[in-house]
This record gives sequence, structure tokens and C-alpha cells, in this order.
Amino acid sequence: MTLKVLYFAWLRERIGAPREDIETSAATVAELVAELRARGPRHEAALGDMAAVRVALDQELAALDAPLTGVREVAFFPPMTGG
Amino acid sequence: MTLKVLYFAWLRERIGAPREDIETSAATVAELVAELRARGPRHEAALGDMAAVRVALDQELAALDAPLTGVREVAFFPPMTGG
Amino acid sequence: MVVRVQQAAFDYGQECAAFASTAAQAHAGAVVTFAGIVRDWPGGGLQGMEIEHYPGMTERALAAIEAEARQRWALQEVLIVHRHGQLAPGDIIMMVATASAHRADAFDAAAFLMDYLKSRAPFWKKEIGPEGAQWVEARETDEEALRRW
Amino acid sequence: MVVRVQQAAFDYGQECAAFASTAAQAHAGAVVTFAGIVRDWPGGGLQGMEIEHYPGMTERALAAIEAEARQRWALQEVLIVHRHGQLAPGDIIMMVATASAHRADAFDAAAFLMDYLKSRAPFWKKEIGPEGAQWVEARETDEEALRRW
Repeated sequence: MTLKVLYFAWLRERIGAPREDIETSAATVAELVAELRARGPRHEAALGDMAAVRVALDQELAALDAPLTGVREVAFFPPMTGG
Repeated sequence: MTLKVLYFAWLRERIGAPREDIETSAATVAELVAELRARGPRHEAALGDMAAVRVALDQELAALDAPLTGVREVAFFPPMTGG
Repeated sequence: MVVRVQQAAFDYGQECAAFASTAAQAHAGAVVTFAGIVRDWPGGGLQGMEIEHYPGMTERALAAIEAEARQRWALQEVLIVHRHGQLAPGDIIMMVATASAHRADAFDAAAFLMDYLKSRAPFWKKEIGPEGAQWVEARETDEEALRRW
Repeated sequence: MVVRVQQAAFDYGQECAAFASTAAQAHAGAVVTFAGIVRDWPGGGLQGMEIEHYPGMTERALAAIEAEARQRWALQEVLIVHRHGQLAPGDIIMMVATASAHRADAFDAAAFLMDYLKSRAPFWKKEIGPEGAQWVEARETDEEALRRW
């Protein structure tokens, strides 16, 4: 499947792009993260410490072990700081 | 001593006046209330049920057994309903 | 601190804007405001409201409540405005505003000011309807609200 | 309910006035507003703030938080406005407003909206100072604040 992967805040800056389209067969967020980290130092710098990263699947917050079945948009970002 | 006695809200309406000057030797609020009630049906209607009445001595909330020593202004009114 | 007791209407929006502007200059990060509105009865029919107060004691009580709030929380600014006299349904009766570095202090201080003002500042409301006027009774819950502070 | 996410500045005073007026027409008796302000650093020197957000998810998250507040409290009106983009010290970042029959609901709902918005709506703040830009870190206390609801 092709996933639209989005990055925000310092993850976007470390990746060097706000978005990439990823061809993957990862079954869960954790598997996708492992694949992305293998892409190189920028991805490793962004996704190396997932304790500092939040994930949304199709714009809903999700856990690392959430399945990617039917998902079209995955977003990675730091804890929110609005308000 | 001469006390300035003030009434507010329905106590004022039952007394029929917002203020009266009272010559008294009452030592406490409770003694003053007893004297006032003896003045007639209007005072009895206003001060008959002190559970429904609040008292301020010189513009500070006070209890029924508070002494009147040095006090110049006594106010009687219902529980507040501001805000 | 600003405490005003007045018969005249005030412009709630303008007060909010001026307060936030002063708060910003004082490096506050959080502003909370409360406004109390003359609320019609559930079935309608309220014609007006009359607010009586105890001149002198009112200002003292509000100043004391405001000072207590400043002792408990780190506040950059506090505003209390309360009307008395004749009001119509929908009129704004009063407002409080608090400004602090962080939101928790601003929220707690504003709620505290309201709880104390309700039960400790000498204001009394009278509602006027088609069958005459009636003094508003104090609610048990208002006295209970004080216990949390 | 009104939820707005916008780059443009908004007039906090005018929003408060309009909200209170709508609230009064809906027979609310209590209005609470919160405004967040870009706060300079304790020692000064903050030059600006940049707010990034996640278009699409932001609106969904705010609508969900607003719906949750309406389920928990009896609210006549709710307003959420949040800016993104470039801001200067002293600028108003965002506001929420709640209207209810009684003050407890309006206060609790506004505090709830702020707690959830802080930690569950996808906004990120970056502070710009003389030595460059720095992403604001989420505070432990903000996550803890959610537990009371």
C-alpha cells in the first residue's frame, strides 16, 4: 500500500520535508517506524526516540502498536503545545 | 450608646425604613435583636427568624454572639445573592 | 487591582479588550473573564431585576476578596465590576477578570472570586415579573461552593 | 458551536462582546472566556512565536473536544478560536468561551476545553529569540491536568 506520511514541528525539520509517500507492507505503526528509520540518518534523527513522538492515523491519535489496515495518512509529531 | 442600624432587601421592606438610630445598652448582637423585636410587629417580621438573617458590624460580617463594644454601625440583611 | 461598583452599564467587550491589553503588558500569559447575565426564567416572563447593595461595605468586601485571591495565586491583574439598580433580562450584571502567567492560576482565582463574591459581598437581587417582585433566595450550592477553597 | 483556526489576528474584545450577546439571547446566565497571550521570557528577549498546526486534524480535534464538553456540561454556546503562523510578544494566540445557565458549568467546561486543547489539538509553538528558534516543550503538568476530568 501507499501511505501519505506527514511530519510536523522538529520532526519535519529533521526529515527535511513535511510529507513523503511511502510504499510499505508494514502491519503496524511500529513496523512502519522501523522501516522509516532504516532510510537514513534524517529519519533516524526524527524517529529514533519514539517516547518523544506522537502518532496520528487518518488524523486520530493512535498508539505504536495500532494496525495500519485501511489507513491512508500517518502523521508523526512531538507532544502538542497549543493553547 | 447610639447605634446606626441599617436594613437591606426584604428586611428593609418589612421594617419600612432603610435605617434607624437606636439608643441601646445591648452587649451583643443577640441582645440588640431581642430589643428590636420588642419594638413591634414590623421588627418582629424582619428579625423573627435570625437563621435567615446575616449581620455586619461596622461593615464586617459578624456572628449573633459578637459583642457590640465600640461598634457604630449594625446592618441586618438576608444571605447575599450577588454575582 | 480595579474594583468598581456602579449603576451605569459597562461595555463587557471593551473591558475584556482593555484588561487583556494591560495583562499582556504585564507579561501575563493567561486571562480568564467571567460575566454574569440577567437570565430570564425558564418559562419566560421576567420583566426586570433590581440589585440593591450596601454602599461602603460592598467596596470593602470586594477589596478583601480581591486581596485574598492575590495572596493565594500569582496574579498580574484583577478586575471586578458589579452593577446595582435596575437591569433588564439579558443585561450584564457584573464581571471579574484575572490575569496570570499560567492558566491554572487565572481559572482558579476567577472561580474563587465568583464564589466569594456570590456569598460574601452585600448584593441582593430582586426579580420583577407579571405578578410582582420577589427577592432571589440564596442557593445552598453557593454556600457549599466556598468550602472547596 | 463555533471553532475557528486562522492565521489572522482576531479582536478578543469584540469576540467577547458578540459571544456574551449570543449567550444572553440563548438565556445563559454565565459566560467564561479564556485568552492565551504570547508571553515574553522572564528575562525578556523573546522576539516572536511561530505556531504550526496540522490542517484537517486540528479542526477535527477541536470539534471532538468541543463535543465532549457539550456532553459533560449544559452549555448554551461554545467558541474556540486559535491562531497559527507568526505572532509577536503580547499577541493573543487563542481564546475559548463558554456559556451556561450557571457559573460552575461555564468555568469547568472552559478549563476542560483548555486542558484538552493544550495536549490533544495538533498545535506546536516555536519561540524565536536572539539566539535562534526553539520548539516549546510540552509541560508534564499539562498532561497531568487531563487526569482530573
